Formats: sequence, structure tokens, C-alpha cells
Amino acid sequence: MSESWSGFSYIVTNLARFVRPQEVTFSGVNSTLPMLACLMAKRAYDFEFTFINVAGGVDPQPSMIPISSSDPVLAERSTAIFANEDFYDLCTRGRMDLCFLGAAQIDGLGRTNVSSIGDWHAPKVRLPGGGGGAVMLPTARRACTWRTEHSTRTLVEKLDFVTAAGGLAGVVTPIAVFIKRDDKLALASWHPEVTLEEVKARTGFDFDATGATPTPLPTQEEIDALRSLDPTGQFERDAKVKLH
Amino acid sequence: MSESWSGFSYIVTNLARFVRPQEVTFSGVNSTLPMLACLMAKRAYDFEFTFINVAGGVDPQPSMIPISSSDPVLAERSTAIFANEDFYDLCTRGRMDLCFLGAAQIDGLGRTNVSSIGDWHAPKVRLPGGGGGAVMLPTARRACTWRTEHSTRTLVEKLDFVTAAGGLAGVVTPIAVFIKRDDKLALASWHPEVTLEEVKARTGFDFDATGATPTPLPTQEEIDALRSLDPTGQFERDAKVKLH
Amino acid sequence: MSTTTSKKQLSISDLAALVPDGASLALGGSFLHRGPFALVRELIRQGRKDLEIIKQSPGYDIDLLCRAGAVRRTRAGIVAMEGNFGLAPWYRKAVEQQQIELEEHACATLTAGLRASAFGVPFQPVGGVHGSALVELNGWKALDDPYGQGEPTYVIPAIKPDFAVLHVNEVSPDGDVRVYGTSHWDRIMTRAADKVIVVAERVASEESFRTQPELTLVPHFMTTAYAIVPGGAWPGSCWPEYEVDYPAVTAYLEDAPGVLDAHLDAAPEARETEAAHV
Amino acid sequence: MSTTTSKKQLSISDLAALVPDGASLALGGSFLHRGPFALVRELIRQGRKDLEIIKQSPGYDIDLLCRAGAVRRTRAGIVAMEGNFGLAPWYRKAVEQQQIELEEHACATLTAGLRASAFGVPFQPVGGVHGSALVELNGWKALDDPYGQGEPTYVIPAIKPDFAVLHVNEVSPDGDVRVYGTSHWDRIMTRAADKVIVVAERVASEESFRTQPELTLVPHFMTTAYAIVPGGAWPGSCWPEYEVDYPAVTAYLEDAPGVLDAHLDAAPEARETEAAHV
Repeated sequence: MSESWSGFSYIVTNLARFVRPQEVTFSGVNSTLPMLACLMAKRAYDFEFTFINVAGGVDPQPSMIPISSSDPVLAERSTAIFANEDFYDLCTRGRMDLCFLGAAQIDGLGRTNVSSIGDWHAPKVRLPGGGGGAVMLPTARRACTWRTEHSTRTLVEKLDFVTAAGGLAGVVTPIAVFIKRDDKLALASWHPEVTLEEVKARTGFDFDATGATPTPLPTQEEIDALRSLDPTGQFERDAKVKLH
Repeated sequence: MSESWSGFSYIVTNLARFVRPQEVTFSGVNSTLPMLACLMAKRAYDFEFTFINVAGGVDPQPSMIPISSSDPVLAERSTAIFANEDFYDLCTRGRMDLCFLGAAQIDGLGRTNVSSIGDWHAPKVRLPGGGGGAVMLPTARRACTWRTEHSTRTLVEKLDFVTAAGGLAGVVTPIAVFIKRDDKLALASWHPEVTLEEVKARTGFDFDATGATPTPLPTQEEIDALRSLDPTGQFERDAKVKLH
Repeated sequence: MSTTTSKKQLSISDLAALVPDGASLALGGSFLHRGPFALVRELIRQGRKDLEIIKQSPGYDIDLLCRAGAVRRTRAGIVAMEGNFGLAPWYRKAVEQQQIELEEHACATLTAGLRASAFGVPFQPVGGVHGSALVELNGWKALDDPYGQGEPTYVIPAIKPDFAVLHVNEVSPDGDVRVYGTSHWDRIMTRAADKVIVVAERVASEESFRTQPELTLVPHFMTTAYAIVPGGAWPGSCWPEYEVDYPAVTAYLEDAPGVLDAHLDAAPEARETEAAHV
Repeated sequence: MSTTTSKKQLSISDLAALVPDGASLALGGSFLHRGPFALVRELIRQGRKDLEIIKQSPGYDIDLLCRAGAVRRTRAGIVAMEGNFGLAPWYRKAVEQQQIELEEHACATLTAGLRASAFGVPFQPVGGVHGSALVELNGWKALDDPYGQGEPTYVIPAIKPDFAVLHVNEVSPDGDVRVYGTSHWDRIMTRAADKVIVVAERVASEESFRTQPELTLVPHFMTTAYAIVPGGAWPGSCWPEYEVDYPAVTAYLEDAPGVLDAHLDAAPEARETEAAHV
């Protein structure tokens, strides 16, 4: 562990910590950080799990780490091609243990907006849209998301549009980890370099913080794994994550 | 053309004559005679059509002619595997031009029974069952069947059970060819060695015979094709077709 | 992944032991072709009872199970020995004498029920069926198109087998599955069932799967366990390994004392076990 | 079959000419990966208008078509350039300024609509969706389970594109199609659409297809016509042939006069035509 824990490393590492032994874990499009988290979990943790992804890969052996999280290299030397229809069906029939889904806005019930900022019919910003969320979030056993910015713009009291409901099991930002408790997002831990008060001030919804503590620092295995995935720091620079 | 046209050759040849240029034609399980008809059409007729079958074959090049019409050799050197879900969907979405389906009893509306002789709940004979018929007969563009016995037992006034409705486009027996006209079976032609009166006497339902004629004799190409498919006459012996 | 390997590979008898009395089994293959017959025979040897058999086109398998008295209920599209063998005699007798319950389907309606399970929905629309007496028999419901575009459409309730049981050409050490030629309805069965168990002709290297992942029908994480039984689809075919053993089917169909036991003893998995004990 | 061959192979411009103004197109691939981009560019060169674009995850393709003013409506799940390129700027502008109509889907609801067409039924149940505002937006209906087992389930109306347009690795002379790596949603698009048109990296021999028929994604009888354009998925990837051309995407995204034309002229199919004219 270096002198400080970067927001980039904080997000990737804490997403990786949602991965559990023997489970099926999925990462999708527009999801570079979850992709790195899944690959980190394969390298850092001493247990087996199945990593499937939107490129059709099943426990692939990619020859490089791609910029695009849907890059076909993520199916390189896969043992099977598990294409889009297949992994969506796996999810809707209740067999997707953990999936990572993108979000622009998140509310206190763990619902997401990926559709529009402002009115859907006359949007200020047209966002990417429904994607996996509306179907996967309510049907995956656990769905997690992340934001590279922790602010009242991203963690909101009220979504501009409810693209997906069903309740996130986890949310990771540069400074905090939320989990689901009583069908709401509750704080699990916060970045050791910020305070609980700062997390509250920068979050648009109220949350329960019972039992929350500073997040345990990354282990040497986690640090080594991320360094091996991003040896030049290019992913970290591209992600432009800021703690403050 | 030999001295007489056997019932076996009559059925296979007249089934083959339902095949049309550029169409997709399917043969299924328990369907040795349609299988031979499709292979005959490939050899005897100077036009292209796509032959798909229940073994997943698409215009295969089988190294032998199998006893079982679902034998995997029927997908040998196929250009694609078009498995069961795929060909059923092709049919239900209206893209199956011609399919051959089995039947135990046929009524004058071109409906079929493949379920039971006698009451379904206490059958005298439990037949193979629904199979392709209930879904394919109403959704294929044309569905044809055949019987190796032409009698009031097989061509009936009233089915013991209506397994499949929708109306057959064609029925071939050892002595007659029926086609669909005004949503009923009408006689198209009869075996040149029997009479129209015999066909009527041996058929359990009334039918229109307007325009019906003796069936045109097999061409040399049809005769040669069938001989090449059954050089030892084994298929003909196994089929046990009798004219009378 | 090497650690998972040994856990998933079982003997045929241990594989069969995963299936309890009363279980519902979707059996792969079609008629005499690439059916999980070694597993079916092993269930009979172990005296399994009250099974529910789900298959669009069973034949030898359902006949054998009926002959052994192992079946409570079957949900099937078309049942026959096929080839020149005609009807399946012990199955026929079991239905005619009402010893087993039959849910008669069109093949595509059974597939629709499996699709509903695979897709995680309670019912699945199916084309056709209109005018068939199977509708009333099974109590299938037609739903109006809520968008007002199509005709009323029949929907089939979800069918969720406890096990999908396949016979396949190759399995990886970790349980990835590959078949050659048609996959019949094996694919949808593996997506609909609670568990997937597999009998394979042989193990192929993980490397060979990584070289052509497009050929994998079932990824390893869906496979609960497998056994290796070369020739296990006997007396049926397994393309391109072997053809139907017609004399063996003829011998099986003889209705005489001792025929069933002799048939079971002649099977590859029985001979293998015997050989192993010598 | 050799006679059919020449009939199905067309130049990329003749292939594009099959698509009339106002047609609905399901485009294969996903984001920057294995999209039928040569065909999309050719439609723009030919001045096609009022197209309906159907794709779970369009990006470069829909952006280019919006930039050229060729789109009337899109039905999509998620739209982005992906990688580090973020949103699709000309698509975004077209929606924000209400120049095109958007039917926003979850990817799986679009797939459900395609499945309904592929299965020949008017509607298709889909898992999830509960609680999403997309339901009201699109007027999706929930149906009760007529068998009383499951929860009310949303059904999606059939989506039937006029054309499925794929970019693939290999095509046989007669139009059989093979792809390596993931097939994305290409398979269901080909089963849902009225016609299938294909751009391939190369022709592979009929013999190679007959040797491994299990790898064929689309059988020849479903393919209306195809063109051969090596590199045609540029600036995207086509596994395992080539990776994304990131500098070309960056250049495309520049908002300046002449950029669109320069981009179209730099495409492989344009350079090939030019070379042919020299």
C-alpha cells in the first residue's frame, strides 16, 4: 500500500470485493472498471469463480487488457462462447449471481437512471439508455454499480428517470461503498482519507450508516493484481477519478 | 417404367412431386418415405431447392441412405446444422414452404390423428403422439402426409382424436394423391392401375374428384433416382406397401 | 480450474446416484440417436422409481424405463422406437394400461415450456396448435395480443426439469460440453433444467475447447457432474463415433423372460464395470 | 449450388441498393465490434433517408447515420461510442433536438421483440422490467400468468426488421455464414428479419463449411445476398482479424467541416473502389 489509496484503485478493489467463491460474475459494456475488478479478483483472490462477460467470454485468457470492456479479446481462449441471449437468459432465470451495471444517477432505493438528464422527452443530456439495467437489475441475484464521481449530481434524492428498479446490492464511488439493507442503500464503509461527514454531505439521499467503518486498505495481493493489469497507469489516467 | 408401378414407388414419387423450385422442404422423424422423396427430388429434378431435415442437415451429402429418417448421417457434410428449435421456429414464423408430417388417421378436412385409436384416456392403441403436427400443420405453408395403407381405417370420416388441424396440402397413398381445395381434401389423381370407384370405396370421407385423372407415370429420371436410392429394394421390402 | 475437475468427474453409478426417486429428467438426443442411455440403464440398475421423463422424442429410453417400472409420468411429443421398429411396446402398454401418466405435447409446445423456464418467465407463446384437441386435453390457454396486432396465441406453462441429462461427444475436464452434428433439443434442456448432468464419450483437453470455443454447447459452470462412458449411447448412435446397433435393438424388443437383464448386462457401461472388477 | 453463388454475391454498392428509403434495419455486432459498417457507410453514400435502426447496442453506426441525416427512428437498448469515447455525439444531438424518434429499450426487451418475430408469435414475455419507467414510456403490458403460478409478466410486441445486416468473418459461395468469437445478437436478428444481407471479410469454400457445419450461424437459404469487403468493420474490430482503429475513431469524432466526407473516403470499401478505378 502506497502513501495514499487512489480513487481509481478504491473503486476497482471494492468492486472486486463483491466477487464471491463459486459464483458466476458478469461484466458488460461501458464497464472498464468492473472488467478490471473481475480480472483483479481472478488474480488476487485464492478462490474459483466464473467470469463471464459481454464479449461472450467464459473464464477467458485475454492476451491483453482492452480499452473497450466489450472487446472481443475478452473472449480470447475462452472455454465457451456465451453470447448475449445466453447471459441475459441466465440472469432472468435467476442464475446470475453478480452482475455489474452502469448508472448515471442512483437513488437511495438503489434504483438507477441511465436514460436522460432532464425530461426524457426533451432531455438536457441524452444518456446511453436502458441497456442491461431494466432487466438485469431486478433479476440478478446481486447487481452492483459504480460512479467515478461522488456527488449530489450522481447520488440523488430523486432520479430524473427510473430506468431500472429492483435495488442495487452494491455501489462503489471513489470515497464510499454502499450495500443493500432493508431494500435501501446503506453505507458499508468509506475511504480512509475522507470522513463520514464528507460522505453524507456529498450524497443526495439519506442513508443508514450503522456499523460503517473506514474501508480496509488494499491487500498486497490486490495491489499487485491491479498493478499487473495496469502497469503503465493508462487505465488510471483514462478513468480520471478524483477523490475530491 | 416397368410393367407396373409399385405402391412404394407411387408414394415416394408423388411425395417428391410436391417439392418445388427454390423452396425449403423438410422431412422429419418416422418419415422414411418423405426422406426418400426429398432425396429423389434432389436427384430427379432439374431445379434447386433446400432440403432440411430433423437430423439438422441442410442440403447434406449423406454417405448412405439410413433406415432411420432421423439418422445423423442426414446431416453428414451439411453446410450448416439447423437443429430442432431452429426448424420449428422457421415453420411457425411462416418460412417453411413444405413439410412432411406423419399421420395415423386423416379426415376430409385434412386434419390428422397421431395420438390414439379409441378414446385418448383409455386407448385401444396408444400412437406415437403430437410430434410436429399440431404446430407445423397449421403454420407450414404446405404440409403433406402419406399412408402406406389406403382404407377406411386410415382415411376416415371422423378422427378418433384431432391431434393436428390446419388442413393438409397433400396426401399420398398407394393408390391416390389428394390435394387441398376449398379447405378440404380433393382427389388430384389416382394410380393408373386402380379405378376412381375403388378409390372412393376405400376412402372413409367424401371428396371432390373434379378434374382428377390417372396419375402420370414416373419419368425415367424419377425411376432412376429411386433405383439409385434403393438399389437392393430393401427400403421397398421394409415399407410393405400394398396396392390392394 | 484443475481442482474442480476431479470433483465433477464421477463414475456412471455415482452420476446416477445424484438422481433421486421421483425426479424429473429431461433426456437429450432423439429416438435412437445420442440419448443418455448409459445413465438411463444405470438408473434402472439402481432401482429408481416414480421418475418424470421429459423429452420431445423419446423412444428406447422411455420404453426401457417403462419396462423396468421406473416411470410415474412422461411429458413427450412423439414416442416411437423409429427406424423400422415402429411403436415403443412397453411404453405403449404402460399408457394403454394406465400405469403411467402421459402429458401429450407437440414437440414445439414442450420446447415452449422449456423456453419459459430458460427465459425466466411463467409462460411462453407458441405458434400453431389451433384446432388441436391437445389444447383442451392439456388445458392450454390462448391469450389475446395486448397490442391488438396478432391473433389469440396459445401459451404453454413453464416446464422446469430437475435434471437435464445429455450424452455428448466430448467434455472438458471442468465440464464444458461439445457435440457434433445436430444438438437436437439438448441446448434448451440445459437452460431450462435445475441441474445438468452429462455422459460423454471422452474427455477432451481444456486447450481444445479454448481453441474453438464457438463449438461449446454447455459451458462448464452449468455442468454439475459428468461420467465418461465410451459407447454409452448404445444401442443408439453417437455421430460420428458409431451407428445404431440394430441387432441389439431387435434383441431388446424380444418379449421373453430375462431379456431385459441380458440387455442391461450387454451394455458398454456394464461390461466396463465387469472388466474393472476382473 | 454453384449457379446460386454468383447470384448472391454483389458489390457493396449493389448490396446497399437492396435497401430502400424508409427500411428498418437490424444491425449486427455491438458498439465498435463487428458491425456492418461498410454497408452503413454505403447507405450514406447513396443518400438513403428515413431509416429505422434496430440494435441493442449501436454506437458508431447510429452516430454516423444521424450525422448524415439518414435516420427517422431508432429502437435501441444502449447507445455509446464505448471505449473511452463516451456518448455518441451526433446521435445524442439528434435525440436532444428531437430530429429522430427514439424507442428506448433494455437490450433484453429488444431481444424479446425479435424473438416474438423469430418464433412467429405476436408478443414475447420478458423477465424483469418491473419498476422501470420504460414500461409506461413504451406502453408495455403485463399479463397475468393464466396458469396461476407466476407473477404478472411483461410482454414485448414483435419487432420485425425488414433486413438483418451482418458483418461476418466468412461466407460460403452460396451464403452460409460463420463468425468467430461472440455472435452478439446476430443470430436472433437473422431469425426475426424479413431478409438477411451480409458483408463478409472473405469467401470460404463450401467444403470448409461442410467440414464443420456446427460453426455455421446462418444457413445459406436464409441469406439474400452478400458482399465481400475485407476490413469492412473498420474503424471497429473484427475478431480475430483486426482490432479497433482508435485513431480513426478519434478523427471521426472531430466536429469540423469535411470530417464526415474524409472519414467516408478513408474507409476500406471506398479505397477498394477507388483502387479498382485506377
